[in-house]
Amino acid sequence: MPGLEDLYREIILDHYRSPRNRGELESPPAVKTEGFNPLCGDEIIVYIDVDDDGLITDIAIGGQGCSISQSSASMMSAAVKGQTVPYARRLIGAFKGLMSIHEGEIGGDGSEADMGIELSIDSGDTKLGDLEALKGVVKFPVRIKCATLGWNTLAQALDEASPIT
Amino acid sequence: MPGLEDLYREIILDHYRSPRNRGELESPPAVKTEGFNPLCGDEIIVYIDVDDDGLITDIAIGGQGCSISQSSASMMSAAVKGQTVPYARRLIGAFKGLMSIHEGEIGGDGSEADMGIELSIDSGDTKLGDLEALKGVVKFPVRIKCATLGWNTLAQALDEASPIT
Amino acid sequence: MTDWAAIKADFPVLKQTANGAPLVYLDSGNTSQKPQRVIDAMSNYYETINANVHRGSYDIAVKATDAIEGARQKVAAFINAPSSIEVVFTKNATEALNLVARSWGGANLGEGDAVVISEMEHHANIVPWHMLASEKGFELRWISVKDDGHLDLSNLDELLDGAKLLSITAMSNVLGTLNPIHRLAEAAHAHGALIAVDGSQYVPHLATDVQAMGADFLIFTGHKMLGPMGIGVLWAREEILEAMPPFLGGGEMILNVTKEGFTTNEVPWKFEAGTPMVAEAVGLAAAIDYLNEIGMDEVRKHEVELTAYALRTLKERHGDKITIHGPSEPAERGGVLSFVYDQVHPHDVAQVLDQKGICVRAGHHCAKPLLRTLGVPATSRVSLYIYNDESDIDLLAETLTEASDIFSF
Amino acid sequence: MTDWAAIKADFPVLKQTANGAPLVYLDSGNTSQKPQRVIDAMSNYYETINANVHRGSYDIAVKATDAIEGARQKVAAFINAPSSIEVVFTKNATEALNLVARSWGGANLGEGDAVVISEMEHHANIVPWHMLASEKGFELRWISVKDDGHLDLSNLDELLDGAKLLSITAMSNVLGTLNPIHRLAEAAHAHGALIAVDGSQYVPHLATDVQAMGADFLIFTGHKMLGPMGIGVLWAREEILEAMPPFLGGGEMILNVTKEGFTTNEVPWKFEAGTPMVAEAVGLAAAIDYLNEIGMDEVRKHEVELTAYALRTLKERHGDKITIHGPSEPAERGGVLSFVYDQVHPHDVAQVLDQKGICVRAGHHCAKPLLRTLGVPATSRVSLYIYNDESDIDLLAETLTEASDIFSF
Ligand SMILES: Cc1ncc(COP(=O)(O)O)c(C=O)c1O
Ligand SMILES: Cc1ncc(COP(=O)(O)O)c(C=O)c1O
Repeated sequence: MPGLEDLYREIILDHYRSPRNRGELESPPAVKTEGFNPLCGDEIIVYIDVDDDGLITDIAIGGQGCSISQSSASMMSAAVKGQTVPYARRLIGAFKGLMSIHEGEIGGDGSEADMGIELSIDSGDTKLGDLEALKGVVKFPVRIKCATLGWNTLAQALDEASPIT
Repeated sequence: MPGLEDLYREIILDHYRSPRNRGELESPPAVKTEGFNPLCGDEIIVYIDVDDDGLITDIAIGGQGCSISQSSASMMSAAVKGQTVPYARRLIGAFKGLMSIHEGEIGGDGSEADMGIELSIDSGDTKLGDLEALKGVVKFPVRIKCATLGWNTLAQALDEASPIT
Repeated sequence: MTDWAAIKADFPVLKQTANGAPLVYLDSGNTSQKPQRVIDAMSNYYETINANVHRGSYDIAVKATDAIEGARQKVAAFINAPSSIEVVFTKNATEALNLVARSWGGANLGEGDAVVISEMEHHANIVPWHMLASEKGFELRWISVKDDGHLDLSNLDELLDGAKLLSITAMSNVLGTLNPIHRLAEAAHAHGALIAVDGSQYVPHLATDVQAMGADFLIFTGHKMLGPMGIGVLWAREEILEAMPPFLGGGEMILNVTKEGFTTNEVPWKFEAGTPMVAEAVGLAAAIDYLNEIGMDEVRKHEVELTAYALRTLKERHGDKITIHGPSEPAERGGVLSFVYDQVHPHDVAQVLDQKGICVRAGHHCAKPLLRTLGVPATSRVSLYIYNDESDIDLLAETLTEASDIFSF
Repeated sequence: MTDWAAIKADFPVLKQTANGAPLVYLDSGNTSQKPQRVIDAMSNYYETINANVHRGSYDIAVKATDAIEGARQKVAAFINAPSSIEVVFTKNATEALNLVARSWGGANLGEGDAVVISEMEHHANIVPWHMLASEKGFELRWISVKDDGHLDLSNLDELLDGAKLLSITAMSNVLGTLNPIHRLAEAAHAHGALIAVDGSQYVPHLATDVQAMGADFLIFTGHKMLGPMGIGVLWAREEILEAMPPFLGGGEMILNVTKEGFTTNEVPWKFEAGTPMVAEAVGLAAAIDYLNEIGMDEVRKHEVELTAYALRTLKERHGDKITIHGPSEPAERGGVLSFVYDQVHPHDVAQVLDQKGICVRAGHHCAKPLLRTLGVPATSRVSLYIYNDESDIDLLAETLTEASDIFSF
């Protein structure tokens, strides 16, 4: 039986209490997208600035929600800020892969997730390590949607900022 | 346990085999009404001629259906032919009363039936006695709608021919 | 005196454990648990008389037909409906509300018309009106909710002016607020409007009398009143049902079908297209029997006492750390308590409680407009029923402190 | 080799007596009986994990959600659907057909358009189109039925010319006729039309593959396939579902609701407003498991053999006294036999059979246009399933003579 300590790791609580990149960006020029979790009412707003080289120069996170959705979005913002759009896309794939194990089981569609990519993709940014802390969420299936909310919203924002051609 | 002999009395089978007043009347002047039993597809068409004194001078029965619906309509036609509209209305009430015992139990509306009127209302016409043979139908609740189909159709025809003022 | 411990023992789910702890079910506003007797009634139906209804003349078909029509009569009596033909079975309250909107509303509402609802409605009494309004162009007007959890009726006459329907919940599924239906019915009728009452939260918990309420429509759902999922009820006055066009088309609801068209069956079957949920009707009838044996007044008394105990206990134990929404007077409310606890997100509150086997719901409770008015994105909600007792509340109050421990800033 | 006697023993209703005689159930086309395992699966659900789904984060709510989503996957696999999100749960086939008509049809059909159906449709695949046509003004066209019980496809291209949808049953509930769905799908697609397949009579009896069929929509109903009442299925290709507007409004089907409007949830939940029938989904999943264990090919083989036996036995015994409608080749039909016997009205035939515990349906079988084409106002109908055997047919053939005795002219 998974315990609360699997879910509420210290690093998660830290991001929850002190969310990174919390705020708004002026939009436009920033792209702004909103994501809802219809089940619990959680809401994440992602603002990104992408420059002509496809670099995510800035990101800000708004909205409200539970510790998991907020900390996951916070970690995400730290992990993609200053990175390229393709990198962010791969990271989203990798993260959803991490989360898809149970989702697949209960009928969600995990097939799109790129299970091949490790979360430790080459990057010096230690923030990636933090993401591993969210692994425990998989043991609490209903919370997976909390953890992926910000990521799905970011994916939408990326598609808008830099459509796949 | 009710047996088939309760349902298929000889007199009923006789009316089924040799239906009285089978046919059509020219309409207009005759009033023509159709009744459906949506459950089994039975269909009764009643034609009546009512004169200025409110006498049912002629009646004809069309349609098709099971032994119960056809014999009941046949007996009905014999019972009301040459009678007055108010008499026919009372007879309908009495007959529906006879049939309502179970219908009331399973949710049908038996309340309108005039239970006070005996089927043996003053009339020399022995055909009324025949109607008693339909009593056995009450033991076969689904067949009650068969037995009352013609009567409900007649009631409609009477309302058209001679509206209650 | 009702033996509430014996009642609790009738519910097999409550003998289960969750996460190693005995199950404490505090989510009856979402769906209720079922006494063994209701479960057995359905099994028994399938084991002995299962057949399609209204169509067969053979023995078990007659018995199955009697079973569903008997259930209809039981439902009618439970809400004091004048006639059982005024009771339409649907799959849930949501379908019943859609039936009212699409069939009655479709025939009666157009540009220049208005429908009045309230800010405390469940989505099931909002979205059907949004959908229809965007098609028909009528106006949707909203009764506000005050800080004390009651409806703001100060501008009721204004809102009802020119309205054709007031569609409103008898009890809020978030705040527990009991609305003054009789008064609202009088006001609606005075303005020539009809009143549809969403009794989904009310009928399971308080004695219901559609005639005394002055209702024109009443909607409720089987699974919240000890009955099975898959069955809901629309009651409406016969003359209203008679005048309404059909809703879904198919078997059962027709009198005749030709290549050119069709004629409809009598009410209520006109509104029951296709094979109905006979087993569920049997289960609902068994649930009504069960509630009637306790007596709805006893049910209500139990819940008022337990609600009072919960309000008191949570406040005593947690003071300003807890904010409980809705009327503060137990007599003015049902046993539904929405709260926000110590800046801990409701989803996290629910998670912590779950570890102790306590089932509460967290979220918007399908009432997003209301939560926006309350200024909270989500709440935790405790909702009580006949199988709950003070020990459930005690464990809840106790366990909440653990949430505090984890999330203290 | 399947042990059919053991299978029969799994069905508790068949151990009942009716009118003093052991029950012989020959009305599975109307509704099927349920194996004990299906009944127990539902009881077990209510006794252990009953909760509302998609809403709660606590233990039993998660299990209940897994149960309904697991059932969805099982249904998808049973019809070889590419994805379980293409499976929408409804209350019965009738609701599913109304969903197609109102949602897809409402958005896609207007004046100048046409929908093609056939004369052998069940009212559930006729009345929704009548209702919509009278609102939207499109044309309803009919494929005729020939004397041999097959569709008359000689003018198919003409009928499909300009049509947007062909909505047709895979198997007639009156004649047993199996229609050439694959060929019809190709023809429809060649004309730019979609094809909706009413599988209510087909899916319970033959291995079903929506992809091989070439179907765009498939509709069927739980209670005819050993599952409970109160659940039906609409399958449609994902892109079609995505493009369709919602059907009923309420909880579950929304993403967000404001006072001004709402946004819809993802498919399939967009079409499942309100609390779904979880227990029924669990029951349907158990029924599918049961059928899969036997194997749908075995089921079909059993029924072809039994149909052949029935056709032969009834003819041998009753000769010209009996007229059996529909294809004469068992391989071209399902185990549904409509017949007219010796001028005895079908209702009276059913009554006489009932006295011996034999359950058959008499009437128009919700297919009035077809009966008009056949030129009979009603038929008696025997419909077979896995729990029937030759002794049932023998008793039927035997008892029919009693009807003759009573009604001989
Ligand atoms: C071919 C066909 N379509 C549709 C239906 C309707 O199914 P349901 O009554 O479960 O909605 C039936 C059965 O009644 C049927 O035989
Ligand atoms: C007030 C209210 N109305 C309507 C509903 C909808 O009921 P159902 O989901 O059974 O359709 C609910 C419960 O979810 C409710 O609480």
